[in-house]
Amino acid sequence: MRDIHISFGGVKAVDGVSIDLYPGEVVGVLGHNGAGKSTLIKVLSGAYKADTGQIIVDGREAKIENARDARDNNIETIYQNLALADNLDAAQNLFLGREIVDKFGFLDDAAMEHKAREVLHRLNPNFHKFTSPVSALSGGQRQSVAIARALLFEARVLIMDEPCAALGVHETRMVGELIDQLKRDGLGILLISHDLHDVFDLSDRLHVMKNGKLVGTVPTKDVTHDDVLGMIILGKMPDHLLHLAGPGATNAPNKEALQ
Amino acid sequence: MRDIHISFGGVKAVDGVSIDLYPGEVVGVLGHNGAGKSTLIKVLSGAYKADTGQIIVDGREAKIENARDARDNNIETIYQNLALADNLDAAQNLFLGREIVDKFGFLDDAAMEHKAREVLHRLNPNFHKFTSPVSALSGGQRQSVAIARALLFEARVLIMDEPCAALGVHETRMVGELIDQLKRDGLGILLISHDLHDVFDLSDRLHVMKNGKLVGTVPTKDVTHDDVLGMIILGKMPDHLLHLAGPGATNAPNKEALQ
Amino acid sequence: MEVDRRLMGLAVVLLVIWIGFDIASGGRFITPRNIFNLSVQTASVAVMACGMVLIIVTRHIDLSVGAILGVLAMIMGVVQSDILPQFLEYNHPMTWIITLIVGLVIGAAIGGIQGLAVGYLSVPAFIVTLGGLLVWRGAAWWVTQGRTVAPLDHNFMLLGGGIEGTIGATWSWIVAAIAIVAIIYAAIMERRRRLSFQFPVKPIWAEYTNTLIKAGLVLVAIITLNAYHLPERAAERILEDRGIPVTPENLMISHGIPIPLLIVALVAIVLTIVAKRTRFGRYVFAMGGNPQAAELAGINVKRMTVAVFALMGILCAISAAISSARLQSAGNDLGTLDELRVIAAVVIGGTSLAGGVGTIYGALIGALVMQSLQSGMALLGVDTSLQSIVIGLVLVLAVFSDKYFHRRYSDPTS
Amino acid sequence: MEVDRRLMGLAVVLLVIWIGFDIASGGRFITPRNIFNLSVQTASVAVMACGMVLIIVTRHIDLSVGAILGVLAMIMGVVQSDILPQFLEYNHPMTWIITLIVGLVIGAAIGGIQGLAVGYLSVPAFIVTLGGLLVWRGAAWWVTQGRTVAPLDHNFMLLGGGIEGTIGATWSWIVAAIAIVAIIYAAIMERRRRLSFQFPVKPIWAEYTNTLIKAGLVLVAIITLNAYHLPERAAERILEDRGIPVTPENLMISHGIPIPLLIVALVAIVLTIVAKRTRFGRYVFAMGGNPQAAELAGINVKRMTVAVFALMGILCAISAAISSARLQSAGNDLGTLDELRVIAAVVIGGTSLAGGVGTIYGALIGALVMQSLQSGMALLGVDTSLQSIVIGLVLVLAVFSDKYFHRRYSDPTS
Amino acid sequence: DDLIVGVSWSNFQEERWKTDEAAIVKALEAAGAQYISADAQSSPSKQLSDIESLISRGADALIVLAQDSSSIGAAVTQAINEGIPVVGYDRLIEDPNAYYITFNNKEVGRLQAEAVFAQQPKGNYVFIKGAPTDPNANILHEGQLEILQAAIDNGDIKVVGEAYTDSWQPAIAQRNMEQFLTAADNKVDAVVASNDGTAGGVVAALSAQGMQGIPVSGQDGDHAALNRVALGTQTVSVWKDARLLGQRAAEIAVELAKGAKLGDVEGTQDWNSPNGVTMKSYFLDPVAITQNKLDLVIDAGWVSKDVVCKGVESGKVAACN
Ligand SMILES: Nc1ncnc2c1ncn2[C@@H]1O[C@H](COP(=O)(O)OP(=O)(O)OP(=O)(O)O)[C@@H](O)[C@H]1O
Ligand SMILES: Nc1ncnc2c1ncn2[C@@H]1O[C@H](COP(=O)(O)OP(=O)(O)OP(=O)(O)O)[C@@H](O)[C@H]1O
Ligand SMILES: O[C@@H]1[C@@H](O)[C@H](O)OC[C@H]1O
Ligand SMILES: [Mg+2]
Ligand SMILES: [Mg+2]
Repeated sequence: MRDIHISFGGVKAVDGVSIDLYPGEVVGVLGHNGAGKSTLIKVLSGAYKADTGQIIVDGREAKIENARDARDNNIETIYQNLALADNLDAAQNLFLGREIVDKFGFLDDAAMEHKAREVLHRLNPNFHKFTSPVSALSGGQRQSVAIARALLFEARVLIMDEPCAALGVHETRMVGELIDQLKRDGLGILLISHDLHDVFDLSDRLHVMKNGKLVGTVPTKDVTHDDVLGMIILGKMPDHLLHLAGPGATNAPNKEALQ
Repeated sequence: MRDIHISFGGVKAVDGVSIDLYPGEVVGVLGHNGAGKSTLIKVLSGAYKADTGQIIVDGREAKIENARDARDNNIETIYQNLALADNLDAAQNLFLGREIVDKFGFLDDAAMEHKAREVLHRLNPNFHKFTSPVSALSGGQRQSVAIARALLFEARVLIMDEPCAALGVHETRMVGELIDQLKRDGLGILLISHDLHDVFDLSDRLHVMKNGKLVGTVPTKDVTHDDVLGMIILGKMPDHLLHLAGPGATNAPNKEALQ
Repeated sequence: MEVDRRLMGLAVVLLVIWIGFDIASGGRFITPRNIFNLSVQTASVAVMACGMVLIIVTRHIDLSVGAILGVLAMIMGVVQSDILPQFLEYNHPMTWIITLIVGLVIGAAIGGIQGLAVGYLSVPAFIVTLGGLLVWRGAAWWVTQGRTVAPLDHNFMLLGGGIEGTIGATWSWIVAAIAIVAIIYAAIMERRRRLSFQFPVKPIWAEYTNTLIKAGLVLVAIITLNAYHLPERAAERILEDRGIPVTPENLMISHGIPIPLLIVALVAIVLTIVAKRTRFGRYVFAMGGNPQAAELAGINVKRMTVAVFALMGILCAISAAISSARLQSAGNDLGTLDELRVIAAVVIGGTSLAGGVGTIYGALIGALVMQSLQSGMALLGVDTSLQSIVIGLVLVLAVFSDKYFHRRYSDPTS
Repeated sequence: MEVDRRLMGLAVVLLVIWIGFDIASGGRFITPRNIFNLSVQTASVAVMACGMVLIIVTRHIDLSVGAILGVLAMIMGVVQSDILPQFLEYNHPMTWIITLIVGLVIGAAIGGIQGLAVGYLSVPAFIVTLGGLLVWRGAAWWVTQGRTVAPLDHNFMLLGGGIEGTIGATWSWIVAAIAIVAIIYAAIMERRRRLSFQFPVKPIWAEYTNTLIKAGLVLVAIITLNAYHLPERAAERILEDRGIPVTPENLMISHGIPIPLLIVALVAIVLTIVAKRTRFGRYVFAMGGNPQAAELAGINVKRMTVAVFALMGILCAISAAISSARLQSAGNDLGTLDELRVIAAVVIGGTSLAGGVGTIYGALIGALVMQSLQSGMALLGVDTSLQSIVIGLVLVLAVFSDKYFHRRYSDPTS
Repeated sequence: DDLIVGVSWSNFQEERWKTDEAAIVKALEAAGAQYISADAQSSPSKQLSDIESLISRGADALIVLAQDSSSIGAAVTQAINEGIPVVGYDRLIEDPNAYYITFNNKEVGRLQAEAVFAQQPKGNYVFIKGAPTDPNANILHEGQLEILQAAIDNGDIKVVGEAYTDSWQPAIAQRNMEQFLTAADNKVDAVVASNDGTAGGVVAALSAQGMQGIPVSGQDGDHAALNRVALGTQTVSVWKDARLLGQRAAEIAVELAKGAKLGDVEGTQDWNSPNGVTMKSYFLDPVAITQNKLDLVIDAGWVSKDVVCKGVESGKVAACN
């Protein structure tokens, strides 16, 4: 993504951010609340249209104007607020938009339920409510469904916006394992999270944002928790890391406040 | 709370749980996703009515049938899904149901905005969007508003259902400090969280639930992360802790699965 | 299962109403004749109700169906009475077909235009169809400057289910046989499928009872309709026309299934399959549950919206044919207030105005409940204004009791 | 500020309509006489629209307002024409007061009952008020078995703004003066308050312009209404009654503010204050934004719902008085289709059917837009059915352009 | 300056009003006056606004077809205040300042009943009356009873159903008729319907029971109704040549607009309304059109022969040969 700008009625939510993601890599996106993380990835997933900026997939500029375009580019997203159809059950949500049909073109619900049980079991062995509408699930159960949904299809890019926020300790661990495996399968993963432990465990590189701008990009192995905390809070690269900085980075404190 | 039962169309979401909370104490509630934590506290906050069981406040049985009753008992809640009126701005949400009025009984919006700025600043210094509807806020910003709302009023019992799930690192830290301070002010706080670090830092005692039942109650200082993890996942007290167990505890693995 | 129980409740309500009216009217309500009439009177609203289920499930509403019915009836009236007779002879067998096709196409177009405004311009359906109500009602007047079109084509009028607009005894039996075979076949297939994945299935006796009840209902219905004979004068005339001697036995000509009822059945079956077994139907429900989620799942919500409204327009055309054929003329105020009847039927049938939940067969029963009340009270000679009071109250009560007996454990915090 | 801009757009639309019609009608539209008529014709719908804003903001809808208006008009008609004359002499000064009180009380009761069903029985407002539409329209017929009640009490008829139903030139000036003082006072107080908390304020010139525009509008309105004189014959009759010599000067009697317009202004001001400056209003908006959150914040959502619907009922009573007084009779079909007009006015005025957003003054302008279109086309002699087509289209267009020009940056994932 | 005559129509639901309108327009043209009009779409409130706008548009005289006779007063007062004369058209407006021109409605009722009675002097009768808000409905019914009351009293005729038809709507008439048929087990021998629209609804209900052919009355000479008369499914349509009524009303309006007093109009008679108001009135005479008199309407150019005879077997009806 190159030089993405997007503003809401005067407020610059994302202001000239560029990030890269390569196959088989997990990139963490960090930043304070309201930094613009979700807004940024919504541009990539087709939920928002950027005011300016480009998205380049495999060296070619991709036009992503809606969720269908993103999907055509094999980009799959887990949204912070999950985006489930509350009246449908877990299996129906999992396959929404990509239902299994029989030879006459009719839905094959049994096959879908079967597959859903398989996938969800890998994520959350405690999960049994396959036939209740997802509105009857707990916060974490809903999140499991959203994650399973994204895993089910072979995407090349997976965007995860705080996927573990509502998950229990054990469930979080299982998701961590999954991410590792997907990475080995060659997916590129964009992971937004506030949990430094998780992010350090899982990601290869880190992007830090503040007030809509990119503070800097650093390889995870070269930095400490405190370095990153400094970047999030102060909005500048620590001096001893300046040599790692990507092109958009600066160590001048970010002055423009939002609004 | 004594022996609370509540089931949804046959599913026992909370099944005979009793917990205590004393002034000046922070009690953590832990458990896997769908364990029944949110359902349990919603009984206390008046959002659900328990099928059976009692709530005792100051030694007297309290009848809590709706949010107003809870408030009359000085119980204040931060819900997992925040429960904000999306079309109102931060200040209006903060004071909802307890507006400041002038001597003629008219709303004093200026005074409310003034107070709101004060409170939110303590929680999240980056927050400036006082006059946009909260629907235009980021996930974490909304959570800050929900927390501020609960803090604003002098409750004696504060229930927090995953208050930091969407918060940034720095913001989470500030909430931690606030909880400490409130505890010193003599509030009783019920804290649901999946973040063991936070819970261990903040709480005095821990309740662990599994599949709607209470696994056990332990003083935080006497247990390790691994002890608690074991309780969450296996649903039984570690043998060496059995002497700490409350009356509802058992180390027999919890057999009934939900559904 | 949930839905079945709810449906049972509704069926019980219907039964109570029928028995009540039967007693009050001294046995005049549950007679082959009245059941026949009831089915014909319900048909037009029932057809539209099937489409309205989908509209409401997608969280929309269509207040314009009555007006669309009106304008389509006028157009079809003019086509068959004023335009086609210039090319085809009077009562030519192609007349009704061409007329119907014109109606269906224009109906789809009208619905589609409204769908475009809802889907692509994001104007709330309430507003679009409120505007539509005014526009199409006005347009209905324009077609003939308010003149009522009559008489209609003879074949076309059969769609209204008059004396000749039925399929007779023999064909009725054939239809019944096909329906029963289909019911049994579907039950077997469904069970096999679930077993093949080792999912839990209902006990076998439950399957038997279930299937038996459904097949039994079909049988009872056909027997009833076949038990209703043509009025003597009409039978005489038909026998004379056909040159058959007029004897008491020959005079006993069964009505059988009225054509409008057949149409309703077809529409309901097709739409039930669409709703439950096709992607289209699944997307309709997903849009109702969470339109944003549906869009993010790659569903083209806008195009779906157009399709759903166009479908509604097509159904309005069918209803327009039924009701103008029944009235044997097309007046520009045909369908007035039908939007309210249709919506009421759908909601009584358990469809939630909040979207995401609803069934076609529920709507059918809802329509039948409404019409039974109306016909029953008319039979008892209840004053029209009192009738409307009773219907208003029953509407509220029906929805209330449905809510009350089937409340979900809804989370007050979300 | 946001709302102000939106409102400006609407005001511009209104202006364009007025000027357009004025040109097309050869200067017959923007005349004191037509403005006067317009204000009287709009009054009944405008009063109900003020209440409907609150209903829709709470995510409900009221389809029964027209029918409630009908039944209340009939009841008030019977009270003043059939019942009270048994006790009071004809045209007794208490007659209209008692009549009005009866209407208001019954209106509140009817609205309250519907609110109970919505709030406490959780039946969707759409259904409750659809039922209500049938019930109250039926009830309206029952009051006199369909007979139209006439003539009405003389004082009561003044509420309709006929020849004598105005406050005359002098009082009109007094009202204008009060209004202008209030406008200036409010502006000063608001500014002081914000400054005292060191919040940002508008530049002083903006405050001046703003206040000047508002005061100017009041002035222009009063001047226009005072420029409309009674028809000669009526003036003659009045002069003769009062024993004043009939000279050309004396014959120039100004209408001034018609009483219905005064009522609308009062209702709108009171409700604006309620909506913006009281807890009640704040809770109404909170319920619209998120009813569950409102309930959890300790707001008694059920009771609020009853109150909002009862208020709507009271406003229906006021509208019923205005429209029956204007028609000088009470017929059982009074108010037919008013629900649509009222809802259309409210939505054109920028209130969102999704709840949580809306303004009273927007609804007033919306009502004026609708009525201007109707009166304007009538003035041009446009065919009625074409009129309804145009109004339908404008309704959709108005909402569309409002959406289009003021789209919020809404999050497609939530 | 041209005279302007404004006409306020209650609606155009009955086919006849279009004919009335054409006649008025033609007569006004002949008199060099301009025609403006408004359609109240069955709403009394709209009719009031309509009349206000007709006045605004500069009408010098008004012709008013009232939707609701009790609600029309406000509008008429406004016009009279402005010095604009009002002609109550076809339906009574009980205001002595207004002129009243109509067909003799009692006579219409009598003709309807006579035709039905002639075919079916005994048996079960149903009365489908007009709109309750239209004074004509009751006047017609009075006329009908004048003919039938004796037979009702001596038991030859039994009334098995009687209902008003809101707004004269055919669909409502059909529903009422269906209900009477079911309640009487089809034992109905004759129907006195008050106009052709309602008769259409009645015939539809009858033919659903194969009972078309029993005597049914109507009025207005609607084309579809005349066709029914030819087909034998309707017995009589009382024909009120709307062209005459329209023409006369237009002439009177122009005369009044030029300043004539109500009483000056030629042919005016004083008539006492049901509520005892003395009205300046003008009455025209209706003609009963039965199958053997269809040539009257055809010859008068009211309707063409192929419209009347659509679907009629050749040789059965004289007028169609
Ligand atoms: N729909 C919207 N309308 C207006 N402003 C918005 C909207 N969505 C987000 N914003 C603003 O844009 C900025 C960035 O929001 P975003 O949701 O991207 O933050 P984030 O980094 O994801 O925060 P969090 O960690 O809290 O999820 C915030 O200031 C927010 O208030
Ligand atoms: N409204 C409801 N209807 C039916 N079942 C429900 C409802 N709400 C919760 N449940 C079920 O009750 C159980 C407990 O849910 P609860 O929300 O209390 O879990 P939790 O411990 O808060 O989980 P999490 O950590 O995911 O928030 C779950 O199995 C859930 O599916
Ligand atoms: O001619 C009839 C007229 O007299 C009556 O008033 O309204 C209905 C018409 O059919
Ligand atoms: Mg975010
Ligand atoms: Mg929870």
